[in-house]
Amino acid sequence: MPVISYIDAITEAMRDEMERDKSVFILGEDVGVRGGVFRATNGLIDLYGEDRVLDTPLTESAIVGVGIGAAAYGLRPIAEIQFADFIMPAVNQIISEAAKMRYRSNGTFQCPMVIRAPYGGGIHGALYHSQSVEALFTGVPGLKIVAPSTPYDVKGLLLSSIRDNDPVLFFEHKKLYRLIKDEVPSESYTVPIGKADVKREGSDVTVITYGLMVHYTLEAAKKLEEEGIDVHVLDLRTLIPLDKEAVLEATKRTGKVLIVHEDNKTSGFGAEVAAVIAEEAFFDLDAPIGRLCSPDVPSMPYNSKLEKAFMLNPEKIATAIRELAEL
Amino acid sequence: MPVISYIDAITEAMRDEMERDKSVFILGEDVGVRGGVFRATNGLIDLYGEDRVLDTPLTESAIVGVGIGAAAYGLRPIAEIQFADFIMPAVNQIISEAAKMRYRSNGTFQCPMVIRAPYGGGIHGALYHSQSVEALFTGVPGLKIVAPSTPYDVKGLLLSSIRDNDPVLFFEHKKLYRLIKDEVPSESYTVPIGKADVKREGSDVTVITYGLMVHYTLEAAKKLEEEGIDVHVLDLRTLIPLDKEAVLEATKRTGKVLIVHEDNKTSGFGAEVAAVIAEEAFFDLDAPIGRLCSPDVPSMPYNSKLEKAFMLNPEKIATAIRELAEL
Amino acid sequence: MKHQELGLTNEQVLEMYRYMLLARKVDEKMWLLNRAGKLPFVVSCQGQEATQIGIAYALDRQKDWLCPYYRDLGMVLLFGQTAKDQMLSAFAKKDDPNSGGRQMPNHFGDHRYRILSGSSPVTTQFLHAVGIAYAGKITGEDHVVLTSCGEGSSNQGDWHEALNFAGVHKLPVIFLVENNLYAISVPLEKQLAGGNVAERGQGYGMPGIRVDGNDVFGVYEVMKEAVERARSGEGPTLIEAVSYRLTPHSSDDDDLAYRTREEVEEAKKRDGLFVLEKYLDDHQLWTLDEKEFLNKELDVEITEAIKFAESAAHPDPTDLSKHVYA
Amino acid sequence: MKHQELGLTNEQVLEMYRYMLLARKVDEKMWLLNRAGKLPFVVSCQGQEATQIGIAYALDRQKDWLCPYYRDLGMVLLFGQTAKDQMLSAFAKKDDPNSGGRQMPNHFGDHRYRILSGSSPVTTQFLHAVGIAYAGKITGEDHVVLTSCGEGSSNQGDWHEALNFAGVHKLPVIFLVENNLYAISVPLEKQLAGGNVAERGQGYGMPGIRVDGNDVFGVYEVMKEAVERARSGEGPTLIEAVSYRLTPHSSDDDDLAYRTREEVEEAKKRDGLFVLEKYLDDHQLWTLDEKEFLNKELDVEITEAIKFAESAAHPDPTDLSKHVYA
Ligand SMILES: Cc1ncc(C[n+]2csc(CCOP(=O)(O)OP(=O)(O)O)c2C)c(N)n1
Ligand SMILES: Cc1ncc(C[n+]2csc(CCOP(=O)(O)OP(=O)(O)O)c2C)c(N)n1
Ligand SMILES: [Mg+2]
Ligand SMILES: [Mg+2]
Repeated sequence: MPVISYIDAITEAMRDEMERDKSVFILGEDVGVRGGVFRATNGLIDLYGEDRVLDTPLTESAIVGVGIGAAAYGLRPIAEIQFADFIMPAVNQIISEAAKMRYRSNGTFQCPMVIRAPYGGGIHGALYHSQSVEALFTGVPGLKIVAPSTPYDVKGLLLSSIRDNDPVLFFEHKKLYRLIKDEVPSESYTVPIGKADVKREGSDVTVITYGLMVHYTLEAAKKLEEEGIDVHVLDLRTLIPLDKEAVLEATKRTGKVLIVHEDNKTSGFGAEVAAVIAEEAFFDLDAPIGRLCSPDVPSMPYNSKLEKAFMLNPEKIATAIRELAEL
Repeated sequence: MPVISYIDAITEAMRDEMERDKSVFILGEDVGVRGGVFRATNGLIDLYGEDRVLDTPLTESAIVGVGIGAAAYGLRPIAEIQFADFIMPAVNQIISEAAKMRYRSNGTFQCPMVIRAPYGGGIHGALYHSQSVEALFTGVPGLKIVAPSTPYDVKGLLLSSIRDNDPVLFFEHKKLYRLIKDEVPSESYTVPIGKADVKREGSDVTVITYGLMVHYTLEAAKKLEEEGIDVHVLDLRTLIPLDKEAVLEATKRTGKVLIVHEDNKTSGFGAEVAAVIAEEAFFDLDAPIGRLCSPDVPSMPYNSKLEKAFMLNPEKIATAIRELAEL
Repeated sequence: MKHQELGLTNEQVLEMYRYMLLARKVDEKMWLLNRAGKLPFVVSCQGQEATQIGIAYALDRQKDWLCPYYRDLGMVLLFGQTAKDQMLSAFAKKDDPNSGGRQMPNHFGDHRYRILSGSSPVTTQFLHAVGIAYAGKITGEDHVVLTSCGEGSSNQGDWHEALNFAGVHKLPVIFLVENNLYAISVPLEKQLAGGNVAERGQGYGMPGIRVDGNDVFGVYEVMKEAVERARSGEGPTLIEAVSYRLTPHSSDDDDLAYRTREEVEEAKKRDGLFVLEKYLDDHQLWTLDEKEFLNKELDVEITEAIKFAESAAHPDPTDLSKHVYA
Repeated sequence: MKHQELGLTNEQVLEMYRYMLLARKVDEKMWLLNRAGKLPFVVSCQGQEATQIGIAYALDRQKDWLCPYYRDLGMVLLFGQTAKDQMLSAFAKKDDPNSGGRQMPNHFGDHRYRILSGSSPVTTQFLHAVGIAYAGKITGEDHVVLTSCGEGSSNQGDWHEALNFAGVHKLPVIFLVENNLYAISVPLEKQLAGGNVAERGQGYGMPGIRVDGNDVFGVYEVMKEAVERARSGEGPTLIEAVSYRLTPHSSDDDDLAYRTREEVEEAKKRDGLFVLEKYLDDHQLWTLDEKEFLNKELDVEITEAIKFAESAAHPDPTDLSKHVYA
């Protein structure tokens, strides 16, 4: 099987689906001739033309709003937001419109559209090119939210998202774009939305996480193995709908849960995961539910020392797991 | 002491502070001659003139963005968003700008501004005039978020918010505007931001809530008293910064916690409260942490039967408390 | 006669009047029902019917799309919705075709007639209209899209982004601004820097046309041209139709807090419905009998619609959780 | 001579040139440092210095405000920031006056010189500028506010809302659009429906003026008039200054993916810095010695700034949690 990078998996999924389904088209800033500032749409304009790989004006609300109109009409737009931080001008279109189209029309209109957005830090992006914005949307019924961690999951989940009949926010961790390579089938396949994945089996402490932190946690787990601590790692992959069954099962596995995410702690998605466990698996718990997250500051600074202080890493994660294991 | 309504407390707080501090001004849609569509700014244009009680164009991003500029310059704007549902076009200005102004400028600029927004339902407002939007902002460091339940708290907290040097989102439950009257001192006084309030002492079950649900919970508690269930009611009043001490103390009181809010459940602010308890007061708990919230649907419908099905009420709350008490 | 110059037959003019009158009567009835405590909320088209019918009449009702706003009762009636549909919606009944009783009245949306479901936050639909037009570019269809909003709403960011996007890609969208001189209580001069909307067109490379919104023929004329331009690939047009809001903003509003009764009475003299009625009288395009018959016919239609809607089924409480996801 | 007609002394023209050259040299050095692996990121002013200095020179540097964008190095230098400040910022050091090393370079903000702190999402600052102007209306001060963005950014919703708001209230704001023909890779014709920005002014009741951004005197002239209008209560002005972005969009960009080297070389011939240098030569406003001396002086200043910044202290990791709240 070919070994490809996280970003190549994105390109491949879009290319496959555009080939298969003429109703799929891409719109966003610099997605055409430039192939995207991260190169996710590289080469697609040559294959599918500028109408289906559309360079829009610099207007996020329009990128999403035009997408919504086209989706309601019957097409399947993939909107690229250049950096997740710049999704903010489109929040009204996402929350008031895309999320509510089906509900408000009593099921007579729908909005089958994917909004791709590179998020996350550790790349010297400073305050406005590093944010984790996913939690902002997890409380909005009508949206699905996907945040995969591996090239395999990326391709399968992006294909599922494009084929899904609801609006899907597809968050890609930009530091993973070229960091991670994986075996990925060259044919089309889907990974179901709403299913978490056990990335490592273990018996002492359960870590529930997603995105870049999956890899940092696996690194931490490897280190802790030598110390005799056996870590169970659940990769949520999809935030909404949350795979509760998998979360409760993973909790039961060890009785000790640490939730890890790069987003800041207060009202990060870890809060919802913790609340679900505290409500539905309370009697399976042997220890307080831990949350290891970035500090509650308005995103990470440009200065590399401050960025390092902000970001989680395998050492910080190992420390938190160790503490929980010793409880 | 005069007995006044929730909305009169708002008007009074603004009038007092505009009198005392010339740097305070109001901007929003229909706040001038019309005195606001809910009449919160009633009469203020006559007292302070149209420059300080400014009818803006119909543009929420501008209302907030112009406010930010004026605040950074040194004034203290109070921005009115006509319905909380319409705060969405201003999200970029709130999250990218107001919340981050101090941090990004290393403390050399600040944004002392209040954004008032009527939220909540039960008033036939349908999908777009009923939403609880507070959770959207609770994960954004740099913002303070206030949601009072009584006229007394409203006046004291609004005065604190106007005098605060950080951006404050001030959420007013619109169904409370004329529903609730209270003794309110006619002179100025402050209620501190970040302090919860025990609205009822009890020993069996702790309910943590805010807004309209405080009153519904107190009604439920009265009913349950007859059944011998003694309910402890904590009114958060401020969501951010969360009064953790009060939350942990209230948890310890009874060992059984029910979190109640009108917002939908998934990633509502109750998730954060539950997560804090599950992490920091785990050993004080005698039962799973319950969350009683509105269903995960895109806001409440116009039809009164559906609205009723959506909204919590004293009966639903009593039932949930009873179940927890019996555990 | 003006209508003949425009290629309209007498029957067509009578059809235009019929729909204007139907919209007016449905709207008036809603207010009565509101004042009688039967409907919690009304928002009106009154004073804007001539604009709405002049606009919609120039579209192809078999393939064109509407992304209307909450006052566009006239348009959706002409496109196929009925008085019954409106009453089902006003009473929030299960069979309300717009939303199954979920949305406030006048939040139109009807797949049968290619009317995109709308929301309350103003002007979001301008971008949806552009998207529907763009979809036609991809699929090779030649539908035209009409979207509309009030003049106050034309200052929202989405409005600007929509006009520019459509301008860049020369899309078949017609942007209608129904200038009724007020945004709730705020008068024109506090809303619109330039004093008018039409002039903004040229900043987006499209014609911006100002027309008397009380003159149904004038509106029809500019719209017809705009539709032809759009359909033939020449791109979008901005139309500003100036009239007056004859009612308070909604049933929750008290308009005498910000304008005088005299001003409103004055405006009523220019009411487009009245103007067209006079035209029909003056040119003897109907008999007094026909006129009376039409009025009665519509009254009956509406009375029956109300009866039907009042006794129609409510949605089931369990419907609350339906249609959140596919 | 042009500058005399505008009331500028020889010394003033030399000062203008000095700041244009300083901006250019600082910028060029940043690229060298980036290519040497010392700076992670650079975004440039190159090609827009004439616009920036022509604009800022017409403001009152003792009381007026700037809400600039990321290319406005020339402006902030003229307003008081130094090469050292830029280098502290580029190296993200503790004493970076813009943000204490928190923001990317060119995210200006300096309370000392009334430069409002800016962010990355484009055009939000347009509304802040309106707010600062409005504040003057309330406090009775007569400062003028200059805000700027690129032509691609002029399509964002906030841009529209800002111009309209300022137009309605006749506020002393000058809206500058630095049209450098590209928004990253996207050329003008895919960004701007009307083909130009200036025409949008009249839709907001304000003059919209297009000027050659490479002509520092031309820019100064229109700006001076705009400032006078603003200061005397006649309201805002929109200025579109057309030049060219001589560098890639940023150090992360490869501009040859979407434009040719020839096109860039062609544009360099019209570079405003070069145009003013030639003017100074042609009119013998300096000697060759003076010219050389200036170049050396600035080089030394920059070299020292780099040395200083490189060895300056980093923020302390514990600073991470400071200034979230008051
Ligand atoms: C984004 C948003 N903000 C505020 C409102 C509340 N609101 C509803 S209608 C209206 C005034 C609209 O005025 P205009 O655009 O002139 O339309 P008109 O009602 O006069 O036809 C306002 C402020 C809203 N619906 N959406
Ligand atoms: C809201 C937002 N969306 C996207 C970006 C990413 N971005 C930064 S600069 C830029 C292009 C800006 O072009 P233009 O406005 O013409 O300014 P120029 O860089 O050419 O001076 C883009 C897309 C951003 N900073 N903010
Ligand atoms: Mg209006
Ligand atoms: Mg540009």
